[in-house]
Amino acid sequence: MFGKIFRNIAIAGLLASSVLGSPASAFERTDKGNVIVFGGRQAIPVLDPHVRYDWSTRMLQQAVYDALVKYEGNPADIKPWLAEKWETSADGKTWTFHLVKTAKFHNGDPVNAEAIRYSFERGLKVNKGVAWMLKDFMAPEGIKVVDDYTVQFDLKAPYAPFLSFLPWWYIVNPAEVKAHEVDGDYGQKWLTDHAAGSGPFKLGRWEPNVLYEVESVENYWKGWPQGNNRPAGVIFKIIREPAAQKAALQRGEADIVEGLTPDDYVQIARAKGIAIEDHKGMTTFGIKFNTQKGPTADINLRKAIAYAMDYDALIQVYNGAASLETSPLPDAMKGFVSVPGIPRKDLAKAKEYLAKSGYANGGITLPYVHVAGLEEARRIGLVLLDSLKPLNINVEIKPEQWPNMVANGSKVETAPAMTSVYTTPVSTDPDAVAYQYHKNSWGQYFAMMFYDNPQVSEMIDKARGSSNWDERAKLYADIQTQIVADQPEVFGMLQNRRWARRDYLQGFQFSPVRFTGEVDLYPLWVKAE
Amino acid sequence: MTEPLLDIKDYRLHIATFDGAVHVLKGINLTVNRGDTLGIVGESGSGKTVLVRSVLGIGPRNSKVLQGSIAFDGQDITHLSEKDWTKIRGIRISMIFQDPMTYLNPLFTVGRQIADVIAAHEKAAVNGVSSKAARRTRTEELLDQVGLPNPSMLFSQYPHQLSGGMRQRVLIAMALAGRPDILIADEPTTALDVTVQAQVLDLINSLVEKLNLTVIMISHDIGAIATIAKRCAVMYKGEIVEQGLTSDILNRPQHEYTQRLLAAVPDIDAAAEKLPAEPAATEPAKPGILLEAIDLKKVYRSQSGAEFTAVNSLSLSVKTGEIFGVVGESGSGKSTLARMLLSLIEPTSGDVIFDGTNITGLAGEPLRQMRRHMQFVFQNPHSALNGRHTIGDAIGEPLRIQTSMSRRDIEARAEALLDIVQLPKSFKYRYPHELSGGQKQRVCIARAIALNPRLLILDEPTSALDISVQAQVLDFLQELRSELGLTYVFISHNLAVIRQICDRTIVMKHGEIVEQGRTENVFLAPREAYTQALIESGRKTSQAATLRPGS
Amino acid sequence: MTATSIETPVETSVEANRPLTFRERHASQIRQWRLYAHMFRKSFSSMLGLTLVVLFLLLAAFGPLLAPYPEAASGAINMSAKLQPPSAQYLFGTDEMGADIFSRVIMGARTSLWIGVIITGLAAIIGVPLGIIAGYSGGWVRAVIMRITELFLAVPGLALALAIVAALGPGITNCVLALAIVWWPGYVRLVEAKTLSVKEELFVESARSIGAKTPWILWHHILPNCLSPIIVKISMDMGMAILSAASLGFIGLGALPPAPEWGAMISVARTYMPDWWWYSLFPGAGIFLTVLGFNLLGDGLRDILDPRTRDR
Amino acid sequence: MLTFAFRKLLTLVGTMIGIAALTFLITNVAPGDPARLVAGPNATEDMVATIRSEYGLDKSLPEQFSVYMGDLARGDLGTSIVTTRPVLEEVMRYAPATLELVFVAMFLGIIVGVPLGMLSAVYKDGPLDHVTRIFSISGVALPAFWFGIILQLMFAVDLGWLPVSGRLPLVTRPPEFYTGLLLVDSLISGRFSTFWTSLQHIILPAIVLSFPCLASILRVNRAEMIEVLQSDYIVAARAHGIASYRIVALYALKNAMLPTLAMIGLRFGWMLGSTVLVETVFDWPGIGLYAVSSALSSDFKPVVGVTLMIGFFFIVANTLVDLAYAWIDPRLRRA
Repeated sequence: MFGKIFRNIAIAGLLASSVLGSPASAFERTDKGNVIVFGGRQAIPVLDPHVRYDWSTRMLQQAVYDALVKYEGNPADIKPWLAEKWETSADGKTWTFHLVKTAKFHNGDPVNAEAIRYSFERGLKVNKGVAWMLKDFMAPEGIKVVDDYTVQFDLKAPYAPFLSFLPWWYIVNPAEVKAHEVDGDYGQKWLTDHAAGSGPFKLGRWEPNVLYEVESVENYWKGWPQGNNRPAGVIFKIIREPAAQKAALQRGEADIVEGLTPDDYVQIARAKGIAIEDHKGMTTFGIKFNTQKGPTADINLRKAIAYAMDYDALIQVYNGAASLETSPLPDAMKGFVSVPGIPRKDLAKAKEYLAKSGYANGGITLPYVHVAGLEEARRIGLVLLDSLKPLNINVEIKPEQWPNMVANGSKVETAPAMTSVYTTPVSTDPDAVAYQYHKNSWGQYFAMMFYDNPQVSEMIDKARGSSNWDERAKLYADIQTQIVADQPEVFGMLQNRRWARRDYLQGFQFSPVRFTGEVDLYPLWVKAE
Repeated sequence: MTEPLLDIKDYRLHIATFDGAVHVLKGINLTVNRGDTLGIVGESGSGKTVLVRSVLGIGPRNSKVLQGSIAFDGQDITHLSEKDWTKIRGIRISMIFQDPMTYLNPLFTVGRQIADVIAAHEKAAVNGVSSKAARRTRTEELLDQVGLPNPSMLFSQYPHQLSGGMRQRVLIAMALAGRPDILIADEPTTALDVTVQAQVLDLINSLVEKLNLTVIMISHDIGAIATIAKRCAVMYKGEIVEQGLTSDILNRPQHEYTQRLLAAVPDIDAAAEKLPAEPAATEPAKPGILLEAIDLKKVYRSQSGAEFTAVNSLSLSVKTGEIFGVVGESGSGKSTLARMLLSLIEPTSGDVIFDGTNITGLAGEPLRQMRRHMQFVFQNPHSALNGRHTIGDAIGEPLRIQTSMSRRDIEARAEALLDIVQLPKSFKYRYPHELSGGQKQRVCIARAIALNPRLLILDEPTSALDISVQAQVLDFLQELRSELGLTYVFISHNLAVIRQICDRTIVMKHGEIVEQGRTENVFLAPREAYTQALIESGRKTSQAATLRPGS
Repeated sequence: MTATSIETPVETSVEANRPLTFRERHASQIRQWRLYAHMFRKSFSSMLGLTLVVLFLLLAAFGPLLAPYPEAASGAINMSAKLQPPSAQYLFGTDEMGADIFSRVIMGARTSLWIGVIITGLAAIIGVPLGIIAGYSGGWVRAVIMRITELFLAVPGLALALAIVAALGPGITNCVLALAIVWWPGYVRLVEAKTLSVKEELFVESARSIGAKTPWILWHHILPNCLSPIIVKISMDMGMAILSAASLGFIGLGALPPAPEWGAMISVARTYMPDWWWYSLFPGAGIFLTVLGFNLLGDGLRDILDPRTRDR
Repeated sequence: MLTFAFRKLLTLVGTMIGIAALTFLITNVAPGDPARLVAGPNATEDMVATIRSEYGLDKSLPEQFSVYMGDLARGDLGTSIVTTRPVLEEVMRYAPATLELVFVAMFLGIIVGVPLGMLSAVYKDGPLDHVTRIFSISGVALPAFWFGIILQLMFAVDLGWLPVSGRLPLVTRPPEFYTGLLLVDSLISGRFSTFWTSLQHIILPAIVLSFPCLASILRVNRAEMIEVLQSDYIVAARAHGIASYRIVALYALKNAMLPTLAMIGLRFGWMLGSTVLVETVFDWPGIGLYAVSSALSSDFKPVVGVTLMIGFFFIVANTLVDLAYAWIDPRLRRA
């Protein structure tokens, strides 16, 4: 019995090893066609579109679900998707959406107005993940089904950014969800690792912390841009070590990876058969001061630090794949203006401000907190440390676990003097960034500076309330200048978004509004050579 | 006259150690003929074990043969390859070892171990290994041959399940497995109780007759040798100082070492000519009771709940200034008793009264005070001294603990004590492992008398020592007593010793007193059967017996 | 040991009267040490270990003097010279911030030494007394101590340390504390076992028979006889402690930048393999050789001090 | 025998409770705020509050603890706040991977460690002795993560012999679930090529993991052997003419095996707890990774759960060792 087993093993072994011995196989081929492998570091604990979102989660949500509208292109603009057209009332409080009639859920049910209503209601009721975007302006009752293919939203108050949030409100199939509801949890348990969507892909294997597979839907209602080249599916594989990611890419075990170190990108670009996607992103980096407590409450000190900072080094940290901020807003955002006189390295000025500050000759130590494991943040810390030596200010670089950092940052008392924060606006509307400087944002990680300028807050409220773009643009210009003047943070740089991919991977479309690392899987395909 | 079976010619061997080469064997000449029974007498360090082991080619590591040769049955086996040895070891020459516990592998059944030996021999003899069953029957034969009851059951038992005597018999069986030409017995009785010793010696004797074996037996115990060996050789410091017929040597020893040795052997049948038990000056007419034990009882409880009574309602009283003997075989509860007398272990019930005060209840300070007056000398001087302390510290320790003397005074006192126990002052810088057994025991005694106690309890103080040393220590103990007016409780399994120095004696068995009275009476007119048996077997091994013509 | 079987002749009491010279008085210790040295020298791996450890200690002592760019250890950066391969100017090349790796590695020795010493030191200080008490006193005291010890042994060390550091926040100090907390049970186990056997020795009973108090016995008799296994374990743990600290550094809970700590350096440098091999190679070699050294040394010490105790 | 089993069971339960309490407290000292983490960026206070109440994080620590212990008694390890699933279910999912890894590593450690230990004992202080010892210690001295990456680069990238990471090739679906150990399952379901590929996947991480235990097994075995070989009964065996190879391989080894076993028992638990690094480097979806990632997102229930599981295996392993002791050593049988 066993003898037989072992003989078979040996034989199988010989076969297998001959396969493995051969040079690294390219993209994975299955009987259904090519499968694209995406190597990423971040797992996807919960897929439910109304409960969580981060880059990896949203990438798959975008793949299996559709929303009324979708961000596409660079600069990102909002394309009709489930909704073919929409109009808004003069007072900007009522929005009406007309749906496409062809849209179908994976199980064949039509995507109708009720589905839309239910999804939005669910999002608001569950009160997690995306809820914050609309909850203050819209009650569940405010969503009305006009007819099968028309839905209407009544806002409590005019809310200019409204539309810019809708791409992240994915539509779930009410029938399926209700079927799996457990004691009124809106099917949360079930949707954690199942999907009830209408998107271009449907869920395949789901092995938490290992891989998450989506299979392309043959007759996707919106069709496929790459036609018959559409891949059989995409596997999102968890590869934690950058070294392993690089290795996987080189061996063709992965077709596209994210999160390599800046130097890796430079290095691997030279490798044959590998291309680098390098795009200007919307993710801003700032060293947020605690403007309410401690030395950094002193604006002169803040200015001093801002002028002492070695901004060129910031770019060098990214091997040039970044551009300095010229305003709190990213360039790609509507209403962006480049603020003149935004601080650049100028020791003389720095010393001037320091002299005016309460710490005329330095001699203080300030903590600089960054998320543990974020390489660039750590290096920027080193740059800061080096830059502040001339001011005789010492920097204590503290990597913190994300939850601890967030927890400390939620209160003025515990917030560190300096925290490095990357923020990616969830929409292209300037409000998305501007509101971070509104007093209501206190307690959020991106508001760790506890910036308090009543007049700015007031302008922000005014701007988000108005539906007249020119008026808003004016306001946002002022807001930007004022913020820069108050120096609640050291305005850093916009890092480029980078991916390394095999050159046979086609159809990559970049859109700055997506998170770092997030890719729109829909248009991808493999060019078989 | 055929050539000798074993012929050792001018055999010189040394062991390389860190402090340079040590010459262990200095020109040994020895011949053994078929049918001989040769005994080799010698004390520890005389090199007798090294000698016989090199006959088996299992001499100590990094030892080197300087010159000379060992010829076995005409073949020179001085430098033999491991391979050739397998044809000889255990088959033609085999060995009985000293301590039956450590020389049996605890993890294998008795039968397995013997059977393996048989198998090994068959392999060596290259006529194929016989079947398991065949080996088993052979094994059981052997076990039966050495007089072990119920061999078939024994076969599947483990060493720890057997008594010392049985184990020794197993070892003998193992040695006989190969039907050897020469059987070497290395101290086969040392680790055994008196009564058992006698039996084992009988067994060997009977085997010698039955299988007309050629036997080389080495021992420090002349008595044992005398019972077995027709011829005997005396070894001293790596040399054979004298050899010839056993009886001749015992009766007319030539070499002065041999004479010393024989003189040192305590004679169980000789009445002790000791110095007056109580020097009249110091002692009152009717000596008072110094130590008294009333109805002492000690029960040990194993975690499995089984109870074992080590000492059972035992009473005794020791007069001031006398030597009070306690005799008994191992497991008779001697040591337990001794420790209870010093309240080193709490008795389960009963009282110990020292000089009028009951010390059983005592603890903490009063007990410590009491300890000043009663001290303990342990059986094994090698482990009774902390290897990490110098002799000086060891002797000074009681003073440091019990008195408030200054360092310098303690130093001085320590030197004085070294004087008393007849050791050079410079020893206070030495470490125990550098001293010989006798010296160590003296140190222990010095330590014990440091506080001028009134009572010394000596637990087998000489059993770990060589005979000649034992004699010295015994004499010394008696002098000491008269000098310091001490009282001894003397515990021993060696009846001869007891008889030599004790005024009164109790005989213990299974934690109870079998017999007691003045030593002379106990020995001359033993009432109890057990005592008689004890004395008889003692007599057997005691050389005196063998000296009598006709026996 | 061969030595113990040898008996030195008894000199006659004649000369014993004159005062002895130091050499004579301490003849036995001197001999003992010479014996140790002799046995140690015989063993190749022991000597290798000793050499490595001595080298490491020298680096720790004189690092700052040897480092060509001491400021590199305090976070001086030079982006223009980043990731330079080894050269005459930068012996071990430079890291991603242009700091001289050679200097950082050298300065790192001190950090590592500090880590090793504190962890093992704390562990021993907590563990040894507990172990002796547990072993000697027996009864419920022992029960309690050993239960707790076993509890800690049953909890996976690294995971526990990790949880602790995650709670205390990163940084060498915390990470050292955490490791010490998970490290002491080993010593209790070791010492308790040893004590159990030592307390059965006759000389302990003998000490009691002359009225010694328990503290005295523990201090003068038990502890000295437990020492050698402790020494051996300490020398082994030095290496292991350094290694574990490095592992925490790998997870991102180790030394804070810019402190030059080998583990932290590797955990950054690992992403630079293989193209910038020198970055991780040299700190890696640093750890490797140090740990190797301490282990071999420990093995050697074990062989000469107490061949009997096992590695627990 | 029964009392033995009972005592073991008692210690097991006691230790379990102890571990739970210990880990629970330690993990809860962390200032971290998991609720805020999972609520995501921009989440408003009331959103965070919803999650807090959902996971009972709004209660006081003692309350939480009592609740937890209550659930524990009912065999419920609580729910992970990050993955929103029952911890027990997840531990069950990740445990097999780790166990498989540990088993293979342990196997390597033993089959290499014991013979090497024997050899270097027999040839004590010979060149072979030094080589083996330095080799084994070197394996320990290399930081596991670094060593792992180097192996990856060598065998996966340069030579291309073995896969970089994971348990199986992406497109291969795991064999049907019997034990969760792929090596076993693939055999049971007769998928030998799967067996082979999963073997190729496990080999590198196993090697990295095995070294520490290999070293200590070797060390103990060597020390023991040296001691046993000097013991009287071995001398006796020689004197009775038993061949030396037999003496070493049979008699001495069996005696030397006892402490080695104890070491193996210890190491087993230790390895379960220290797979984290290896799992990270090789993306091995095991409990170590699960525990660490949870700890780092201050999601404590998984941490406690995993520690409990490891503690459990630790005790079980040591109990087995005790039994093995009694099996080998007749002196321990009665009781």
